Amino acid sequence: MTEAHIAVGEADFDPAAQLSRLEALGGGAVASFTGIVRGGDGLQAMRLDHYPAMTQAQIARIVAEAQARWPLLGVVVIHRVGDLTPGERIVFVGTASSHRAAALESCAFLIDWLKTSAPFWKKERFADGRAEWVEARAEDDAARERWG
Amino acid sequence: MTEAHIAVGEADFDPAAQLSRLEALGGGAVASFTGIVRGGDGLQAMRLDHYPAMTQAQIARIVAEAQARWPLLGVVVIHRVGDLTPGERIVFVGTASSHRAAALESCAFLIDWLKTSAPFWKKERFADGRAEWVEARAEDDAARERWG
Amino acid sequence: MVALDILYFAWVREGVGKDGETIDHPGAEMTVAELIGQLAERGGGYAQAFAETGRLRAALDQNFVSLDTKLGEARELALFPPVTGG
Amino acid sequence: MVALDILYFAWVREGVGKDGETIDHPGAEMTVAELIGQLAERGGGYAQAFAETGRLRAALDQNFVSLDTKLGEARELALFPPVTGG
Repeated sequence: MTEAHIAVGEADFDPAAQLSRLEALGGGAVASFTGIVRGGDGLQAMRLDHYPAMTQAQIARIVAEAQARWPLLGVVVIHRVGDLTPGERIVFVGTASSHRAAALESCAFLIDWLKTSAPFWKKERFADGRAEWVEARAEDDAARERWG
Repeated sequence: MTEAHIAVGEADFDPAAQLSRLEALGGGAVASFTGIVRGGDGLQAMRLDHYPAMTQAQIARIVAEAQARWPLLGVVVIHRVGDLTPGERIVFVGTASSHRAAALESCAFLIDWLKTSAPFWKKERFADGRAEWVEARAEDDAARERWG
Repeated sequence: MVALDILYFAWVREGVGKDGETIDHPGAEMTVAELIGQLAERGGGYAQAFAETGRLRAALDQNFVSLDTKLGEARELALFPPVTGG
Repeated sequence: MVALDILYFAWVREGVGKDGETIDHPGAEMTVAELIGQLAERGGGYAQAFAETGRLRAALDQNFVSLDTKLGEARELALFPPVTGG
């Protein structure tokens, strides 16, 4: 039985609380990935659009796939939407297992999947007034391909 | 320039504080692994022996290798020694980068290395009075081999 | 008459100028690409948003599909650019 | 006379019954394995701790080395089981 926590919303989250929850499951191995809005290039803000009815169902499906592939005790996936500024957290993936490799690999699998296959779209707004939708990157698709 | 924090000692640590430090570096990608003493099989306590003069130098060397292999903004390696009970944290590896894959891979690289090549030895004490040194596992060596 | 809800996201939404709309279902045999062609013929923002089908992705009833997929019995079609989450 | 510090860890330390000791350096040409053989000949805890060289690992001046490595100019030899950290 794997504990799974999935959240998609505008609210910020506390990675520490998520890690504590995963550590308490007794597996011995906890891996995490946190994505944060990067500044630079004059980026002032970012807006995350998503497809709500699809997002939740798709994340639940990929979490179930991770649970089938690796012996996991707990999975946490949090993805924010709405307006974000540099330094703010966007995404968190945390996994707990009795096996180090299972925790690490499933964490990488889930974040690669979120980057390439979850229905989120980023729009960046710059100091000079430009506002552009982020283009999908081939290297992200390559990262996903390795999971078959 | 990479920020590196290495600590080997008896004191517990706070993964949340380490994650905050890594998140603040502005890279956008933070990965972490936390190892916790597993209970079960009647395990009551564990003692971690190490070779102090060698441990610090070897960890510094492997952190430098990770910095050379991946574009990292920050690395944290913490390894506890002494007496530990189930549920207590043993080890923490955290990495920050501008690249998701760099953060995830370097984190896996460092924990695989700590498991196979850092001079630490675990002795487990059980409820029935047995006390046994943990045997090295072939799968750990295999995990390290993949980093070449 | 059966209806089909169409949803637009990201720059597709901005081009079309609305979040979505409901149309009469054009029939199970029509492909997503064919329907995109019909939408583009409306001109204006539609023509602009649907000019390059290579930049478009689609989901039918909340599952990703290729553009040559037939609409079938689907009740919800979403059109959007490649995703850029995480 | 040049000295060589020998350090023992984990069950090697428990077998030998001490953390370490200092001996007269046996010469640059002697290998780690040959020195282990000499220690084993002392009998008792030494014989037990050094019975199976396949289970032993070594470091010279804080660098891992194979057992067929010559002592050379090293000043510190550590003998221990395969590591089990993390």
